[in-house]
Amino acid sequence: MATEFEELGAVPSFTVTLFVRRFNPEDGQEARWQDFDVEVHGTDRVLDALHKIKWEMDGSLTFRRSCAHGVCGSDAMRINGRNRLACKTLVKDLDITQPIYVEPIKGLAVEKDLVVDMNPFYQAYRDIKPFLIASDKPEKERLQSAAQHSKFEDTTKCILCAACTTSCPVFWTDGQYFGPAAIVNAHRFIFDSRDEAAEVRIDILNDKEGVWRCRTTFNCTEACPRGIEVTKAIAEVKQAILRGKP
Amino acid sequence: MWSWVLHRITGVAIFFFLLVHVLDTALVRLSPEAYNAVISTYKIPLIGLAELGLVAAILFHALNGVRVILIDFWRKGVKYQNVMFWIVIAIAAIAFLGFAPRHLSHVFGFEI
Amino acid sequence: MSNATPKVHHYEYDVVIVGAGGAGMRAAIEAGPHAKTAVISKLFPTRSHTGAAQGGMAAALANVEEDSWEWHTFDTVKGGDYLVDQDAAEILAKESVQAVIDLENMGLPFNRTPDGKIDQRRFGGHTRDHGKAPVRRSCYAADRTGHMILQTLYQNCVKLGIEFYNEFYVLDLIMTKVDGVERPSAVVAYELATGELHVFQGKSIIFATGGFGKIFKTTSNAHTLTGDGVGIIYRKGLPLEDMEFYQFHPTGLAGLGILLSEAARGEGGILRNSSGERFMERYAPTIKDLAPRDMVARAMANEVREGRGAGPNKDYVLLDLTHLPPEVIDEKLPDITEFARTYLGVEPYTEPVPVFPTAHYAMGGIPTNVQAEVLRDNKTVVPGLYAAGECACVSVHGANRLGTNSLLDINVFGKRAGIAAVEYAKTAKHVPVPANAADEVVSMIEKVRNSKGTEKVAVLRKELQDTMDKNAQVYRTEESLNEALDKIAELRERYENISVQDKGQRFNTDLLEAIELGFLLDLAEVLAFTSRERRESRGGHFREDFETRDDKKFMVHSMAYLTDKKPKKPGDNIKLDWKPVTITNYQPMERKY
Amino acid sequence: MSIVIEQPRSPRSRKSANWEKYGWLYMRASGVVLIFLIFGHLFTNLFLGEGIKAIDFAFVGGKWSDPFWQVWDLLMLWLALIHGTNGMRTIVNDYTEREAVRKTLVWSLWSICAVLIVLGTLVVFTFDPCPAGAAAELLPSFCPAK
Ligand SMILES: Cc1cc2nc3c(=O)[nH]c(=O)nc-3n(C[C@H](O)[C@H](O)[C@H](O)COP(=O)(O)OP(=O)(O)OC[C@H]3O[C@@H](n4cnc5c(N)ncnc54)[C@H](O)[C@@H]3O)c2cc1C
Ligand code: HEM
Ligand code: SF4
Ligand code: F3S
Ligand code: FES
Repeated sequence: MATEFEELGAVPSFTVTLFVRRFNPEDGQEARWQDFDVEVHGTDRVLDALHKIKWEMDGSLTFRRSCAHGVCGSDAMRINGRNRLACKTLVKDLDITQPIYVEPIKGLAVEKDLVVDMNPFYQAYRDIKPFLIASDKPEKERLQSAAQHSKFEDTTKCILCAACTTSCPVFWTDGQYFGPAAIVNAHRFIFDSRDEAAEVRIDILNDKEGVWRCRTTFNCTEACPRGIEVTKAIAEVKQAILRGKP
Repeated sequence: MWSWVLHRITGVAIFFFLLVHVLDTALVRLSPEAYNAVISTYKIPLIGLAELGLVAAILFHALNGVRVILIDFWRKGVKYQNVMFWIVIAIAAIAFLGFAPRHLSHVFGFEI
Repeated sequence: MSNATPKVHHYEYDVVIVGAGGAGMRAAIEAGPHAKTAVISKLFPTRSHTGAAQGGMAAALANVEEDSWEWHTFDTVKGGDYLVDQDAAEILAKESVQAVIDLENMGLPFNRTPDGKIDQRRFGGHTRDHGKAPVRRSCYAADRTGHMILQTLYQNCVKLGIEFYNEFYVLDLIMTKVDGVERPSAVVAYELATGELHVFQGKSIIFATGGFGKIFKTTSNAHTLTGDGVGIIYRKGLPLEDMEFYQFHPTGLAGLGILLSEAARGEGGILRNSSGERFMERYAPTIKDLAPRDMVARAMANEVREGRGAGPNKDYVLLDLTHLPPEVIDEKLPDITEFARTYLGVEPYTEPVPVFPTAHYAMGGIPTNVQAEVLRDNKTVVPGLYAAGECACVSVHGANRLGTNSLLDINVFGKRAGIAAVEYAKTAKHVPVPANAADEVVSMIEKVRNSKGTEKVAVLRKELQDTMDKNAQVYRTEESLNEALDKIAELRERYENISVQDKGQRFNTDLLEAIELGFLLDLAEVLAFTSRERRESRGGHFREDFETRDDKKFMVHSMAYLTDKKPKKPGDNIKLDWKPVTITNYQPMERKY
Repeated sequence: MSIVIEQPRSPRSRKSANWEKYGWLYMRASGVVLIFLIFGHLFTNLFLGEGIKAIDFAFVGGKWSDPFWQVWDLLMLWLALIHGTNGMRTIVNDYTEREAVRKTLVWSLWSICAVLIVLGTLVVFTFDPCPAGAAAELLPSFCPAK
């Protein structure tokens, strides 16, 4: 038994090459790829590898991060061509015989290295009125059945990481589309039995840049680190618009 | 995403074909000679192969269109979208294989 | 470029809130509609670490079984090993019900009972009728209660049109002397995107900057929890209370610190050492793995210390769930399974999960009264200055916080801070801000930016975290704490000689990490110092050389002040005072479960 | 620069709002009908009999003397052209950056669509399978000139 337990967690270290997309608005150069050889531990995530670069090789490498375990939504980036959270992507789960490509999420202006301007994304979120609108003034909690709750529970998980919206080929085209994240958050309220403003949000998303631009490409669903069924939520919103109510 | 890329490409291809197709068909109004003259220039192997491509494109576009409609309107459509994609490919392939030899036999004038 | 003085902008607000976590945004919701309010946060609000909380929020709603706020008060006091200020605990417990109702009315999607009310579940230390049996008091939204609180509060801030300044790092508090009294007049913030400085003048200023777990290596806290707010207050010569009390959660993922909720052991998980032995049988023969957090954490650390740790470096123990049916694991512990799989590649169905205690929560911080007003000594308040949330010490958690009481704390005292700040702003005038208000920050930044030193931030930070994990974690002795203090003194000296590679103005996180390290060093030093001076064991603070609680000498809060004194010995620069504990109903008893 | 959260506001452009919904519905409705029309068309023209080889004036004339095929092809013409043009419009909206370019392209698309629909409709309705003066061997078998 002893040896069995001692072996656990004995994941070897190894060296990988990371190609990181660099851009610094202050040095007057174009964006470019820079490679780093990083020795990582078996359980290291891409975020750890980036920290190694920042802390040991090049302090100017810039990226956002906070919680380091997939709940704050800071570090969505394009890793080997797919949108993921760097803190949830184990290096060893990627193909480490090849270099790992890390670049900013697409469709938003790059500010520096892996940092993008998130403001258009947040604005689309705010545009769908992401808050409960209810006129009654209850003294206690409003009642809601488990069944009513389950209608929108999935979309309450969103951490606004933008992995979905910036993986959407429609969003890439001109950045005007509201994007899956905004629709997900509208869904969260449209289907909340306590909310009274579903029609308002439905009206907003019935826009030229609204749900109808979605081409059901499912990139968003594949990208969502919270496992939200994004495309399904969008389909439900489309149906709600057709019906004119949730 | 690839299903969408293909859908879009095939849609465009069919659209442009349709433009030409309406125009050439309109020649029947002009005179039988004109129509036949144009149509006969189509009866060369290259166009024959292109027609094959067109049929493949229509097959995929139409079947995938059905898939998209099911995703939109069928409760379980989202869940089975990936499976449905492969079903689309499979049906399109089978139908295409049923059509291709016959069409090629017409184009190249052999018997099957 | 690097020598140019940064641009300085000025703003005038009634209420300025520093921090957009749960506490900051709860305050903003009270302040925003009644006063011109700005919220300044170094993170976009929903990135704050409140979002990481899983378990729940305590409130004696009595939705599923009989409960009362008195019982909740008692549990809080006892859980805090009687160092809790009982008047504050009463308020916490009494206002908990309204706090939950507020959140529900704002839209928080709580899990529901069959009759549609907010559902509640059990959590460690919460009992019915003064310890008779566990009670279902924790209101929850699946395993993401904190996430839902943070999102709901932000949503309501959007609704109210609250003004946010996101990715602005507050680095200094300006105090101006008026009528012989030092009053807060403004905060100075560094804008990450541009490197420009912003002076926010406010009649009331609320600090809600969260914890500082990053002084430790293994922690459940975010990279950004570097205690800036607590550090700023401390550097102004204001006291910090009870800094020695830091909670270590037993089950963090080994090496990573990511939290695995207590539910794992609640559902029957067993802790084992390298030989597979169920070692808790030796430490707590009756309740074994379900002993209180601090006991379990100490037992785990001891196993490792005595060479019975598992793994290649023998530096962790194992949480064994393999005897549980996979359905139970799936249904009851989904988060744990996901974390173990994602981060350690361990399959909890068949393999035990490597775990080790992780630095989790600061019971101490900026001392406040129950109106969230900051204290300048044991009694006097600083007019216009408020603190709430993990950065504050009211003190409702005493020597050890009960699970689910912090999400409650941020809501109850965040709200109180907001209300008090508005009341104050209604009558008070703006305190004048000196023209050179930003100078301090300018020199702080330019010093780091222009330094040609040889020390690296990451190296120093790692050495700090290593020494804290080694010397000031679950086991402490006079010797280990002195070692920590010596090391910190050395690091402080080397900190004078650090340099950063990134000299730019835009998104210079390299620079800010250096500045954050300064706060970490300060806070680590106070923590080690007050831990050394508290020569007893109580709650989260365990001294091997003083293993028992000493109510005669230490039934008091520590109050640590930074002085200008040039230290001869490490720690000399800190002045220590003690503050009596407020006791209303519950006389100290031995803490037994 | 300060980042101030603006008050929630109405969406960016409110023009032509509900159009998109009907466009979306039309794509689906027409798609379903088109499946039958197009595959029926392809089947008779390319698969049955001599397939592509058989297509000539006589073949077309033969078909359009039957009102059934007239309606069939007419329907197909309308549905497919509008479907295709609307699809192209979506694509143009996606990929054009300049508003003027977009407007021009969309306008051209609908113009072409309209022209072709008018042309096609006229052809189908005014079509004479047995035009006077045409070489008899090119005409369908039922023509009096034969
Ligand atoms: C993994 C984990 C699980 C937990 N689970 C529970 C639980 O189940 N129940 C419970 O009751 N408690 C739990 N806690 C504790 C609780 O979540 C926290 O104590 C609480 O959320 C702290 O909230 P806060 O608002 O004080 O700080 P935070 O949410 O950390 O917010 C701090 C804010 O301050 C800002 N800030 C910091 N420094 C600066 C600066 N220099 N300038 C400008 N802004 C600044 C940040 O941007 C952030 O917005 C848990 C904690 C952790 C780590
Ligand atoms: C055979 C039956 C057909 C079906 C079932 C069908 C179905 C569909 C559907 C459902 C869509 C919408 C896709 C979306 O919203 O994501 C679509 C788009 C489109 N279709 Fe068709 N279609 C058919 C025939 C045609 C024909 C004949 C043409 C050409 C004239 C055509 C051209 C297009 C184009 C250009 C698009 C836009 C593609 C895009 O936006 O990506 N389709 N089709
Ligand atoms: S829906 Fe998923 S991917 Fe999109 S922002 Fe929310 S959490 Fe991120
Ligand atoms: S990726 Fe985009 S197209 Fe629709 S399904 Fe997702 S929003
Ligand atoms: S750092 Fe928080 S999600 Fe990755």
